[in-house]
Parts: sequence; C-alpha cells; structure tokens
Amino acid sequence: MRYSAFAIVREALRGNRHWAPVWREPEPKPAYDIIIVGGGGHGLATAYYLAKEHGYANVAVLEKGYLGSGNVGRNTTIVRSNYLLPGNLPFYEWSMKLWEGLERDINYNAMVSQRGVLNLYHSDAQRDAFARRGNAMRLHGVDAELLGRDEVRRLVPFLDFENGRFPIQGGLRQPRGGTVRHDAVAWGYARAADRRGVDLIQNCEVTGLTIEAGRIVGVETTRGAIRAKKVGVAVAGSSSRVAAMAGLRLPIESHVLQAFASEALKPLIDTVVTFGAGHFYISQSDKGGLVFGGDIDGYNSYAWRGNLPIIEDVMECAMAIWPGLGRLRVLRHWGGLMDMSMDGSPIIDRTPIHGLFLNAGWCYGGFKATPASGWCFAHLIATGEPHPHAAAYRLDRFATGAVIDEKGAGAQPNLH
Amino acid sequence: MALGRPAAALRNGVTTTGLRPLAPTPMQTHRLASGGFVDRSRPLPFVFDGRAMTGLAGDTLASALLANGVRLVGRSFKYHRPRGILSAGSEEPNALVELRAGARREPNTRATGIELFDGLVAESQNRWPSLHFDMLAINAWFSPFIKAGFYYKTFMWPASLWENLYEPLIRRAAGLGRAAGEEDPDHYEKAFAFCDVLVVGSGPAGLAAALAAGRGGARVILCEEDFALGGRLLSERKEVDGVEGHVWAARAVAELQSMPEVRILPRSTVFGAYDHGTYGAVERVADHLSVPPGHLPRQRGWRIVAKRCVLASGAIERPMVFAGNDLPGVMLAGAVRSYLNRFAVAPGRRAVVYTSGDDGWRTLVDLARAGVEVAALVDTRPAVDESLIALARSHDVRTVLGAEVLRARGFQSLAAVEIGASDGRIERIACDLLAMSNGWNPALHLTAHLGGRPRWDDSLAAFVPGTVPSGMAVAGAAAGKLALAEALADGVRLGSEAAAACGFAGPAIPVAAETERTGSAPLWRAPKRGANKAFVDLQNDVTVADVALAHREGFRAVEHLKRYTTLGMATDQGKTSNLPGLAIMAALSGRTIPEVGATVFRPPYTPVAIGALAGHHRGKDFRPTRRSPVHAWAQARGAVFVEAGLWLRQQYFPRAGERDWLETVKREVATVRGGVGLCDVSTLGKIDIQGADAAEFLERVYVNGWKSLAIGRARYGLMLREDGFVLDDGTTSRLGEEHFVMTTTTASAAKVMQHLEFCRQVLWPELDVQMTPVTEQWAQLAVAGPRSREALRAVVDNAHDLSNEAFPYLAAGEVTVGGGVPARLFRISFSGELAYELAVPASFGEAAAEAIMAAGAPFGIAPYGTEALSAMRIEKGHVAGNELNGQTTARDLGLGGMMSTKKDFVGRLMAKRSALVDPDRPMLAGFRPVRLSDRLRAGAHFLPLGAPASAEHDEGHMTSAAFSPTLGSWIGLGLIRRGAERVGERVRALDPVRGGDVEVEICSPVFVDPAGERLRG
Amino acid sequence: MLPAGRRPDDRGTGITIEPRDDLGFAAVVARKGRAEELRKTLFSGHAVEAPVRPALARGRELDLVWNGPERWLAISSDRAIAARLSGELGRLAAICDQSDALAILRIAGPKARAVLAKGCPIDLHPRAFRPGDAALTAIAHVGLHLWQVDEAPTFELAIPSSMAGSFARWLSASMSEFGAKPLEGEKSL
Amino acid sequence: MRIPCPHCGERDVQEFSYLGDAGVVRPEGSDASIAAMHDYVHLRDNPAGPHRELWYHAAGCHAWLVVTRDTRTHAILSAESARAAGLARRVAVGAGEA
Ligand SMILES: Cc1cc2nc3c(=O)[nH]c(=O)nc-3n(C[C@H](O)[C@H](O)[C@H](O)COP(=O)(O)OP(=O)(O)OC[C@H]3O[C@@H](n4cnc5c(N)ncnc54)[C@H](O)[C@@H]3O)c2cc1C
Ligand SMILES: NC(=O)c1ccc[n+]([C@@H]2O[C@H](COP(=O)([O-])OP(=O)(O)OC[C@H]3O[C@@H](n4cnc5c(N)ncnc54)[C@H](O)[C@@H]3O)[C@@H](O)[C@H]2O)c1
Ligand SMILES: Cc1cc2nc3c(=O)[nH]c(=O)nc-3n(C[C@H](O)[C@H](O)[C@H](O)COP(=O)(O)O)c2cc1C
Ligand SMILES: [Zn+2]
Repeated sequence: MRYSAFAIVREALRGNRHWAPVWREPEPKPAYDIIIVGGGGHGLATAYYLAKEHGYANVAVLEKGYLGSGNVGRNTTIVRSNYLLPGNLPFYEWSMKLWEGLERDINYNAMVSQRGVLNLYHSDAQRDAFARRGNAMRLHGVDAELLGRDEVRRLVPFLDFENGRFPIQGGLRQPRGGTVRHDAVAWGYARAADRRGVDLIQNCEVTGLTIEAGRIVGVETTRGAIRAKKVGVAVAGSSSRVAAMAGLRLPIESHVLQAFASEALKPLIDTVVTFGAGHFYISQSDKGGLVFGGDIDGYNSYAWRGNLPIIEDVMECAMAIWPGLGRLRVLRHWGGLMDMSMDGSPIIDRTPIHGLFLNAGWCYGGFKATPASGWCFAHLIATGEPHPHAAAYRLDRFATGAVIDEKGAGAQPNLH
Repeated sequence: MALGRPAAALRNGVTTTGLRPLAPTPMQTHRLASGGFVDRSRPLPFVFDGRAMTGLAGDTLASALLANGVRLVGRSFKYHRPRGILSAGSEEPNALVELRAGARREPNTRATGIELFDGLVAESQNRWPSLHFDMLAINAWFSPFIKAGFYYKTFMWPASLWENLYEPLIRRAAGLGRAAGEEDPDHYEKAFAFCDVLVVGSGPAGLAAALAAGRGGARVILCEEDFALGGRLLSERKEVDGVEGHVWAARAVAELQSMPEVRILPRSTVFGAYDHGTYGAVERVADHLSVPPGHLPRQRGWRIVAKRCVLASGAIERPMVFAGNDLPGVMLAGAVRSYLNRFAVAPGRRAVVYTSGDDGWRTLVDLARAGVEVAALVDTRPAVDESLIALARSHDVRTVLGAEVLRARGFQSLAAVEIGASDGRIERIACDLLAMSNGWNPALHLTAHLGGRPRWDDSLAAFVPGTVPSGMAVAGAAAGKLALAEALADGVRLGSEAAAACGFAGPAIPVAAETERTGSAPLWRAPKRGANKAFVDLQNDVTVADVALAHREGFRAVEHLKRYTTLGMATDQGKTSNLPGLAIMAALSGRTIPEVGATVFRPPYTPVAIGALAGHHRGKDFRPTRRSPVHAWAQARGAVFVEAGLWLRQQYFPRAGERDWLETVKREVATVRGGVGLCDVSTLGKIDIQGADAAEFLERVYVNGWKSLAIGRARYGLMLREDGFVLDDGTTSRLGEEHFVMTTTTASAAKVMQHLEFCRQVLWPELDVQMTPVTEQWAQLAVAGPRSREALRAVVDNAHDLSNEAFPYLAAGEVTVGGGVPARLFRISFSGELAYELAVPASFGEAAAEAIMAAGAPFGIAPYGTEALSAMRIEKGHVAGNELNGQTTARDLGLGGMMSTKKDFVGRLMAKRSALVDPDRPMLAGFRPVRLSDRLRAGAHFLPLGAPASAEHDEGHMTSAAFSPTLGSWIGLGLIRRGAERVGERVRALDPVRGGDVEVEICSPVFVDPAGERLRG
Repeated sequence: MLPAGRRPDDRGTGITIEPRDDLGFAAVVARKGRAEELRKTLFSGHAVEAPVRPALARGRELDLVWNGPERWLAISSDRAIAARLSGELGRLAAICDQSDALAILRIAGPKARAVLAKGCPIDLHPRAFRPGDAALTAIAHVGLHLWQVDEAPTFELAIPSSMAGSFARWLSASMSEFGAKPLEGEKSL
Repeated sequence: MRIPCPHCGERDVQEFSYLGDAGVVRPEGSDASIAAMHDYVHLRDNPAGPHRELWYHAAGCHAWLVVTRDTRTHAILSAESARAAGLARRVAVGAGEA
C-alpha cells in the first residue's frame, strides 16, 4: 500500500482496518543469491539497493533479533557530512544527498530534518582546525559556515557564553546537517526492500559461515542452514564475532556507547549542537525529548549498557554549555554496541574469502552513513568492485598505512 | 457537589498568576475530619493554575488538589484529553505539572511526588489557552487520522515543507511541559557512599530488611523515594506485631535511627543499578522547600557502592482498560486507599470499586469507613470467597460479580460508569470515583538494569524478578510476595542473609502480621467498543486501537509495538501501561504474555535531573583550572590569559595605549628579538627519568639517539606512536649518567606520561628506569633575546659560568640562583634567539620572575605570552601542536632524518608502511603572501594557482600562521604535497569559510636566522 | 571561593581546615630490584617502615606514604628533604623534590568524612579506612593523595599546587552545609 | 564498574584508563616484520566473553594492570600487575628458548 495523506484519510474513514503489514514474515528459503547478515540500517539499505539498483530480488536479510534492534534503533540520530579527510567526505556527502531524497524514494517519512549541525569551538587553535575542516567541506561541494561567537549566540542564545570554563568562541555549522528519525530509517528501508521481494527474516542468528575451497557457499543459522552465492556482513558491533566464523581477525573492538533521552518538552532547541571542549551533543526529537550523548564508555563490551562515570561526564558537559538543563530530567539511558575501528573510519570491502563481503567499523558515526553504506555495499556485492565513493574504506589500509584518521588519535579505538 | 463541572470550570478557568483576580480560596472540601498523616495544625497555602488553595503539611500536591476538590490537572499528550490523578506514587502517568516559576520552573513534575510546601506554585501543562478550555482538544476529533505512526506515512512532499511547516507544527503540538529556558539557579552535589547492605524501599519488607541487617551490625543504607517512611503501611489499615502498621513502621524507623551504622535517606530514589554493586541514587535535599537555603544543594546525586542490596521496592498496581478509562476520577484502588488513609482525603463522594482480585474489596471497606458512598463493587470474577461478600454486605455495598466496566462517562471528569453484566445487560451507575484494581506488578526495574530478564509467574499473573544482578536480593511485593506477613518475613530473611554475607550475623527477628487474601484473576481483555478511547498508555495517548493497528501492520515484536505506538515511552516509562499493552498484543496475536515478552527496563527508575548528575561541575567548575606558579605575578603584570588544556596561560601582556592584541604581540616579539623577554613556560610537562637503563629507555621511546648525549647537554627529541605517527616532541636533558629530565608539550603531558609508563611497565619491565612527573615542582621561565645572558647573569649565582664557552647552546645543568636556591638552567630556544630556560622551585617562581625583570630592565625586558612565543616559533619553523596533530609523520614535518636506523624504537616499523613514506604526502613548508599586506590564516587549503576550487586540486593546508614583526608580513607553516621540493612555487591559500583567497609563495619553513647563529651566539 | 548563591550554614560547623605549607616532600622511587634494601636503609636511617600497601608510616624526622608500587612520598619538616635523601639513598632510589609541587590541606572534625564523601570515591568509614591508611585518588577531577592522621578524624590531602584553587572551590561549596567558612584564595576563578 | 587494583584495592572505574587487549605481544627487535607489527597494532580477537585487557590506574597508583573481564557481563575474573605479568612472561619465554 502506498503511503500518502490520501491513504491516511481513506483508511481512517474505513476504520483503519485495512492497513497492510509493513513487511512479510517469510520462512527462510533454502538458498538465495545474496544473503545480508544483519537487519540494521546498513543491512536493510544494502538489500534495498541491491534490489532497486542492481535488480537482485532473490535476497534475504537475516537478523538475529527484531529488525532495527541494533544501533540503528538506539543512536542520537545526527546526520551530517562535515568531515575532514578526502577518504570520508565524498562518501558522507553522498549519504547526505541520499537522505535528501530518501523519503520520496522509499515512500516512508523518516523525518529527515535538516535543522543544521553546529560544532562549537573554544580556542583559536580549534577555530583553525574547524576552518580547515570547513574549507575541506567546501572544496568537496559541501555546505559549511564558520561562525563567530555572536553568530552562535544568535542561533543558540541559551548556551553559557558568560561563565563557561571553556568559553564558546564560535562554531562550525553545516546547515544541511540535522537529524533523522532512527527507527523510521530501519522500517522504511525494510518496507521498501520487502516490497521489492527481499526476504526479511527476523529472529534468525547467523552462527556459522560455510566456506568451501576459500569461497562462501552459505550460512548456518538458528533457523537452519541457508545457501548463498554471496554473503554481505553488516552487523556493526558484532562484526568481530561474525568475522571470526570465517577465521578473520579485524582491526575492530566492540565498545559501548550510551545515549540519553529527556522527558518530552515544548520546543527548546531547533538545531544540533556539539560541545568542543568535551564529549557532548544534543538535539530535540520531534516528540519533544532532548536526545543527547557523549563519549564511549571506553572498554570492550558486549553488554549493551554502560556505567555511571560516562553518564556523569555527559551531564557535566551538558551543564557546562547549557546550565538551563539542570532541572530537566533524564528519562532513559541506554547503550549500543559500537564497532570501533582502529582509525575511526569504516570498512566496506571484500574479504580474503571469495564472495564474503564486509561492512563494518562504523564507530559512533554510522547512522548518518546508512544510505550511502547500503548504496556502496550493494554496489560492491553486485559488481565485485568498490564504489568510487567508498574506495578508501579498504581492509588493507591498516597494513599499508592509508588510514583515515579524522581525529589523529592513532590506532586506539577508544580514542576515536 | 460540582467537582470540575464545566460551568464551574469555565468560571475558574484562570491560567496565569496575577493577570486576573484570584478565585476565592476554596475549602478543603474533600479533607476527612480525622486520620491520616497530615498535620492539621500546619496549613500550607499553594497556588495551582492561579487558584489559591490550602493543603496540609504531609500532603503531596496531588493529595492537596484532591482535598480541594480539584480533579482535572492536565491534558494528554496527543489528543489533549482531560486528565486527573491516577495514582499516589511515582508511577503517575497523568498528573504532570509545571512546578515553580521563572528560572526554577520544572516541567513534567508528578503531582503525586511533590511534597507540598508553603507557597508552592504549579501550573497545568500542554493546554491552550486554559486547562478547562483547550483548543487542541480538537485533536481528539481527528484521532482516527492521527493514529500510531501516522506521521511515517505522510508529509513526504515536497521535501522542504517538512522543516518549514510540518515539523514545526508537530513539534509545537508535541512535548509536554515548558522548560524554564533560563540558567538553573540552584546548586547540586554529588556524593559517594559505601555500605554492606543497601535497602531500596522503606515499606514493611525494606524496614524489616534494614532492621535485620542493622541489628547484626552491618553498615546499612536505606533509601526511600518518598518523604515519609513506611511504604504501603502508611496507606493500608493493617496490623503488624499487634499495632497499626504505621506505628510499627515508626518504631522501626526510630530503632534504625538509633543505630550508628545505619543511614536513612528519605526523598532518595535509587534510580539505577550499575556494575559491581554500584547504584545511582538521587536525593531531593531541598525540593520540599520553596528555595534551597544557600548552604544546601537542591539535589544530590549519590553513587552508592554496596556489597549487598535488598530490593524492597514494592509493587505497582495495574489499571483496567476500557473506553473513557482516562477520565479524571478513574483511579487505582491502592491510590484511593492512600488518599483515604495516608492523606485523609476523599478522592470522590460516590464511588464504584472495580476489581479483578481480593485487593479491591479492601478499598470498599476503607471508602465506607471514610464516609464515601460506595455505589457498587464490580468484580470481574464470577465467584469470590464468601467472606468478601459478607464484608460488602456488612458495609451495605451492592456487589456485581462476573461483570465488567464497559465505559466511563463524563465531560471533564467521571460522572458514571457503564457496567456490562455477564448476562449482557448494561447498567449505568452514577459515580465520581472509580477505584480499579487489576492486580499488581512487582517493581522489579532495578533487577533488570544489568540485562537481567524478568520471569513470568503464572500464579501471580505478573512478571517477577528473573536473573538479578549479583549481590542483589529482592524482598516483599517487589518479589511478588504481596501479602504483608510474607513481605515482612521476606525482608527479615533477606536482610539478615545480606548482612551475614558481609560478616554480620544478627539475631532472628520475628514479625507477625495478620494473614490476608491476595487472590486475583486479572482481566486482560478490553471491551470491544470504544477502542479509540480505551487508553493503554495514558500519558502517550496509546489506545487499544493503536495496539491493534500495530498488530495489523506487523509491529508485533514487543519492541516494535513499543516503538511504533510509543507505548511505555513517556515519562512514567509505562509503569502502569506496559503490561496491559502486552496483554492486548498477546490476545491479538494468539500468544501468551510471556511469549510476547517485556520491553527492556532501563535506568533511571524515575527521571533524574541533569543537574544532580553533574553536581558541582558546571560553569567555571566544570573542570579544574591549572594555574602556573607565576600566575598571580603575570596577572599583576596585566596578562591576558588563555585556556591551554586545563591550564591558563599568559597570552599577551597589553600595555596602555596599545590598540589591539596584534600591536601588543608585535611589541613583545620585537622586544625579544631586539633585547630580552621573559615567558612563563611552566606548563610544559616535565618528567624526571632515572635509572641504569634510563638512556636505553629513551633510545626506545624517541626516534633519535640518546646514549651519546653528554651529561650537561640537552637534545630535541621526537616520539612516535606505535602506529608510526608523531606523538609528541620536546627537549630532554641529561643531568647525570643515569638521570634525565624530559619535557613534553603542555597538551600531551599526561598522555605522554601514560605512554612512558606503558613502555616501562608493560613493554620493557626488565629495564631499570624510574620516572616521576615533576611539572608541578618547577616554575620554568624562558629568558630569550640577545641580551638574555646579561639579564640572567644578575640572577644566577656567580659561581656558575654562563659564558658561551662554558654554557653553550643546548647546555643544561643544575645551578643556584638568588644566593643558593637550587635551580636548573637549560640553554634551549623556541624563539630562535639566544635563550635560556630557568627552572626554579615553584614557590620561588614569582621571585625569580621579578628578579629577572629587574635584571633585564636595563635591556628593556618585557614579559611575553603565548602569542608572541607562537609567532617566533613560526618564524623559526618549529613545529607545535598544530603540526603535531596526530596525522603527521616525522617525515611530513621534515624531521625524517632524526629517525635512527640503528635501533628499534616505538613506531619504527609502522612508520615504514608504504602510505607513510609516499613521496606525495603533504610535507612541511613555509608560506609567505605574494602581496605583502595579505593576511594568512591557519586552516586555509592550498591549491595550484588557477586551479578551480575543488577537492581534486587540494594539496594540503596551512597549519599555523602569524604576523611576523621581524619580516613585516604574515607568514605561515603548512603541509603541502611534496612541500620540500617546491620552494619558490606559488599557490593559492584558499579559505572559503572566511572568504580568504591569497596567493602565497612556498618557502623554507625557517624564516628567521636559518643558520641558527643567533641561538648559538 | 563559593559559587554564586551559596553561603555557609550559619549554625556552626563540624569541620576545620588548615593548610600546611611548612613541609618538605620528596618522591622516593626504588631502583630496580632494590626496594627491600631501600626499605631497610630507610628503616635504619629514619626508623620508618616503608609501607608496602597504601599507608602512611611515621619515622624519625621523616614520614613515608605509599605512592605506588615500590615508590613513596617522603614528608618531613625539613624543606630540603629531597637533597638529604638523595645523599643518603642515591644508589637505591631515584629521589625528586616535590616540596613545591604539593599543597597540603588538613581536614578535621566530625564532618570531615561527610565533606570528603562529596567527591572522594574511596570508603573512608572507620571500618574501611583507619589512621595511617592512605590512598591515591581523584576528588572533583583533581588527582591527589590523602591519608588519615587520627581518629578525630583528621585527614591530610596532598593536592597538586596548580589545582589547589579549583580544589578549594569544591571544598568550600561542599563544606558550606556544615557551616565552614569558604577558603580564601584566588578570587578570579 | 569496580576494578580490584592489586595495589590499591577495589576502585571505581573512573580512576582508570583503558588500552585494550593484553594478549597481543609487541614484536621486538630489528628483525620484526611490518606484517607482525601490523597484527600487533591493529588486529584484535575482540571476544564476547573473558578478555585479558590492559588498564592503567591513572588516578591511583599509576600501575598498568592486566584485568580479565567478561565483556558480556563485565564480571571481573582477575586483576594483576602488568609489570609482574610481563616479567613472568619474559622469564617463560627465556626458558622456552633455552
Ligand atoms: C548511542 C549511539 C549513538 C549514536 N549516535 C549516532 C549519531 O548521532 N549519528 C550517527 O551517524 N551514528 C550514530 N551512531 C552510530 C550508528 O548508530 C551505527 O554506526 C549504525 O547504526 C551501524 O549500522 P547498522 O545500523 O547497520 O547497525 P545495527 O543496527 O547495529 O545493525 C546490525 C544488526 O546485525 C544484527 N546481528 C548481529 N550479529 C548477527 C548475527 N550473527 N546474525 C544475524 N544478525 C546479526 C544485530 O542484531 C543488528 O540488528 C550511534 C550509535 C549509538 C549506539
Ligand atoms: N494484598 C495485595 O494484593 C497487595 C498487593 C501489593 C502490595 N501489598 C502490600 O504492600 C506491602 C508490600 O511491602 P513492600 O515493603 O514490599 O512494599 P511497599 O510498597 O510497602 O514499599 C516499597 C517502598 O519502596 C519505595 N521505592 C520503590 N522504588 C524505589 C526506589 N527505586 N528507590 C527508593 N525507594 C523506592 C516506595 O516508595 C515504597 O515506599 C505490604 O504492606 C502488602 O500488604 C498488598
Ligand atoms: C532518538 C531516540 C529517542 C528516544 N526517545 C525515547 C523516549 O522518548 N522515551 C523512551 O522511553 N525511550 C526513548 N528512546 C530510547 C528507547 O526506548 C530505547 O531505550 C533505545 O532505543 C534502546 O533500546 P533498548 O532500551 O530496548 O535496548 C529513544 C531512543 C532514541 C534513539
Ligand atoms: Zn592502583
């Protein structure tokens, strides 16, 4: 059923009794042309673009829990393409472009909200580093504005400009950045993929990769063995575990990142703000909750939850830039499993196993990448060749040194 | 009786304080004449929606409103339906208000948890223009069009209208209360606490547990979110040990207070369980006062570390789902008993009790005792125990068995209920209060915060704690032990077990309580009719029809159900709504409730103020400020300070008459280059390194050689990370055969120390190396300029020969100053001039600075700051933080030659990776504007002349720029592809974000004194 | 030293604060494999048993606080203690003068624990922490060294000099509940 | 989390900083290969389960520790001095060579 205002009126008048399921719940077939492991944003987008751009219909997405149960359903929803390095910029800008047309493409309102992303700077050196980044963006055709203190004050007057420990001096703003409704991305891609014949199989955990003579031929799952000509792995925080099934060790650690939602409030902040002298970023969801987060907890974890030190750190940062938050309350906090790569940038590449492809290393920034990741991963799987926008995301870059280290933090994932 | 009737309501529909005359203070029309734990001698005036009223000490805002006959307190989230008070605790979904005013306004505050104080001001929220007449109530008419998830299906065309029209509209309609929008004027604190046994909840189970553990001598902390201790004992008329329950509780509290190792924290919610016995709690220290006194924080965030925890958090009563179940006047039966027994308030005049278990019948008795007319008791069960029937009869209450409430009727509050009997007859009973009870859910939230999954208990028809965090035990109603006697016994047992596990065995405590009936057969079904008005989640306006829609559309997984309908996502986190929602989904999909499963419980148990979690650390106290030992001296000299990490450094020293910082900096540079200047460099990291293997250690951590460094000499060193990129640089001096002092950059001092400790302890534990950070011990002053030797001569004791021969460039040694003060002198230069750094014990720093100033006065000495320092280091082509940005290699910085080929060192191999030795990498070069007046800016990108401004022509970027007073123009350092080979070439320095586009010439990075004659002079 | 809007309780105090600036400190780090010999030498020279756990040991003209594995902080009324120890122990230990690196605050009185609990992540309850016990930790983001002197209780805190002002602000705010007057100090924070 | 520092006792995780896998061993000496070093610097088992990992008691005794912790539950199975562990390993390796 096509979604539209008309459909809503029509169905309401019919008592809302005729809405169709957003996806089928098929039994797994014995074999597929392509299996995507992981029903997160990236896996679902990959399946959709495989079907739409490359004409593959015999595709399955295998998800161990419910669709969207991973990081796609638990992130702070920030999308932006304000990157520095040439390995990243074209890719994230392509993602931005896909976001801009996404809803009409998939006929689902994912609430792509280009409300702007403002990164605050607090020193001259940081201003110059932001200028470097803003200039890189502009050279790549990406929108960027370097704002002074007064311009920032006009945008977000409620921040602490008077008493801050690290006074706000200005900000780098990407007006086209913003937020996207996290769950809607998963559901929208899922529905769109399903409508193109992709089998979405929930509660189906991949427990083994079947490899014959150096080539992948299928997967073992909790719902039985399934054959496949090609397998694409897009399991974010579980990347190392799935790769281990093929005997691969990855330049990845899994860390927990927490996020927070406040009680719902009338509109308070209409852009995304990040603190430059600590780890903190905040926006307000359309439902009214402030959505915010900070640094990763900083240790390997598969526990899907974090601890108090980071919680307190996030709140201190919150109060440091916005002391008006003091009486507002945290409603819920949760954690996701981050696939932290050694240079902080993703991997979209072939593996040494024929027919086995890897999409991983998204760290805490892969939500914004969802459309481009799906697009480029689909391209790679379908054609066997990397998509030009993702050509730098190679697995061997750590061996060659062609790393993409935006922060210059080095090979220590808990610093990216 | 005109409880919230339309006419009265409109008459009183005043919303803003002060604008209109206040309505006359109504009487506490619903206050009972006797009983309860309110202090009738302490009336407390308060204002709700501009109406002045009076409550009593011991009231909550909710009980005070009810006492005043107020029933309508808010509007619902989406449909703006009138909402009243459902509960008497922190599970409240409806009665949310904006508490206080001005900068202290707290939106979404549960009236049921607000302890009444003198002068309290609150307003209803999410309504316009007034609570009684709310324009957006029209949303309810559109409810078929705005069902769960409707927004995912529309608003897609045209794209730009989303941000410009739809989203702003949605955002304005959504949300609940309004934030103050001002800086929070109150203070917060954090605190740590440690105990053997943490008891959460002060109901009978919690008190018994605390007593048992406390009598054994254990260190106990008892946290209770309420301001009154006693839990349900304050709300129920039950006996313990032969006395009324509340009396027993008061005695227990008194005994606990007498125990030195027991700490009772009332008004303190344990909001989360974290790893290894750490619990988060928030104490509302001063929320019951109108303004916190200056010596107290408003709230305090606790991190409690407990060896054992007894969770005695009680149970939360479940509502029934039927059309109109959200009307003010529809209440949980247990809450009705709380209002009657604890607060001495009759929440209605004519009540119907609606129950699926024995518990409801207790309500009947309490209502009747309080003089509230009970029109009927409706039990969904076709048959109940004879004793219950007798009980009803004794109070002359009509009972209807095997029946259901089909619908609640009323305009802005309850006026009647429609009862459907088992034979299909429908009867309408007028009433203004419906007390409903559908069984209880253990408040097991904290058991699940670490990933534990609750378990379904068929006999209780509820989820009970499944796997619990290690060290935690669950007692009383929280464990499904609903009967008082059981709860008490459970508390005693688990309290003493917990204490015993910590080595404190106590005597057994027998506590007796009457037995009671707790039978229940919860009703999960919702009546067929009115699904659009039968609310599952009262706060987020999720109806039975929404759950059905989610089912129809495939959102059947419990987490999908939650996310699609927002069931359980409101400020109450579904404490009363989740289970009814699951039950309806289970019925729709032909599964059992445990098959549907529960959503994940997450902290906090109830919402926690951000301020309380931040504590003291805001404003200037966000992070410590580090001050150099000569800070006050510099301040007196007029320094302007700048943040450098945690440090405050002196940026420049303006003089009267100087127009701007640049003029000051020019003067400071000129002073150094022409005479002598003084700069505080105390913030650089300093590490004392000793031991037989100290030189070997340096060999391994630096790229260059150290064994050959003579005693009394300093050397510039460069450190890599193991991945081959530059970590840090600095000079290290050899003070003795086995003694070095290393300096690091200010920014990286801690990082480098940690790295060196890693190398020493983990990589090469066999080396004999001792390291001590000594940054804090020394004040270090750079004295630079052609006259620096002369200036220093007057400060350094005469015994030390400072001549160029005796103390040449890169000499280092221990000296004395000012007549015997031990000091260290280094002949090193960042500015490129003849220069020294003098280190004196920090407490002599200011004296030394003054002495140098005095000695340098004849040569025109002036203090200079980081700006001048930076300008001079750029003139000299010295790299600093902008170049050591973690992305550069030694080669990139023109320092590749320093990398020894004769030894292993950290980063050696990875620096050889092909991409790191690619000749096309950007390399350090100098830049000067072709048009001398052009300004250079760090952050500009380099492009070939004439090339279009696009990424494929990007060749690198300007890392540092400064005005060079020496050259009379701006100069820069930068990284540009094959930089070293391109000296003389011109390129564009493009800075679109600041509108800059300057033609620059690539030059050597050393602008001043390339031969280094000055610093050797 | 108090955040705006805070003032001490005027109903008296349960706490006293006393800065001590008359002491000398030296870091004493055992050379590899010489820790035992070093401890023996310290014992014979100063009658102090260098602790092998987080504790403070009193000796003749010299107290030693454990400062990490095989390292100690020597405290003495002699401001030149580092130079003296270098002479005595040079072979056995690396000695660094820290006399100017640390500011010592003595916090005493019945409310001392309650004040420290507002930032100290260590259990200072008498059952867990006794006179003579010491700890390295961080309070209010300031890394420091603390030890208990007596049962009053009296604690001494060795705070990095550069952060003493920030620490004093935290302490002043934390003490106000108990009536203690804010500490004097840098006004310009 | 509470990390039992073998020197200081059990302390809040806030006092520590983390480096990751303690199982990887730095290839030493001039004949070590880039490939081996790449493996050491970048590749990780990243197990879901017990994990030997390096922690630094930054706000405490400044000792590096090897902590064995279950990454699924965060339960800590052991904590020892990294220096002692390193020395023991050296001895073991030395013995192996002999
Ligand atoms: C708290 C938080 C905040 C974040 N904030 C942002 C942000 O603001 N902006 C941004 O751009 N990014 C953000 N991110 C990062 C972003 O969410 C992720 O990088 C991105 O979602 C990862 O891609 P994904 O959606 O495919 O992953 P996921 O949604 O995690 O998908 C992986 C899926 O694989 C499944 N799976 C795993 N193992 C198996 C198996 N063996 N068999 C079958 N299925 C399996 C999982 O169940 C999961 O559903 C944040 C992340 C978190 C946790
Ligand atoms: N007959 C029945 O069907 C039935 C059903 C439910 C309860 N009860 C009665 O309830 C009582 C059960 O005793 P109990 O002690 O187990 O529970 P309780 O409800 O008496 O006490 C629980 C206490 O814990 C507090 N609390 C909850 N979560 C907290 C948190 N996170 N932090 C701080 N405080 C928190 C609550 O405010 C409450 O005071 C008995 O009196 C029993 O008769 C009876
Ligand atoms: C952007 C965003 C907004 C959220 N807003 C709310 C909210 O208003 N209420 C709520 O209960 N949870 C909210 N959540 C949290 C989810 O309930 C949930 O905790 C999160 O998706 C992680 O899933 P889990 O807790 O089931 O593991 C939000 C999550 C995200 C990502
Ligand atoms: Zn330690």
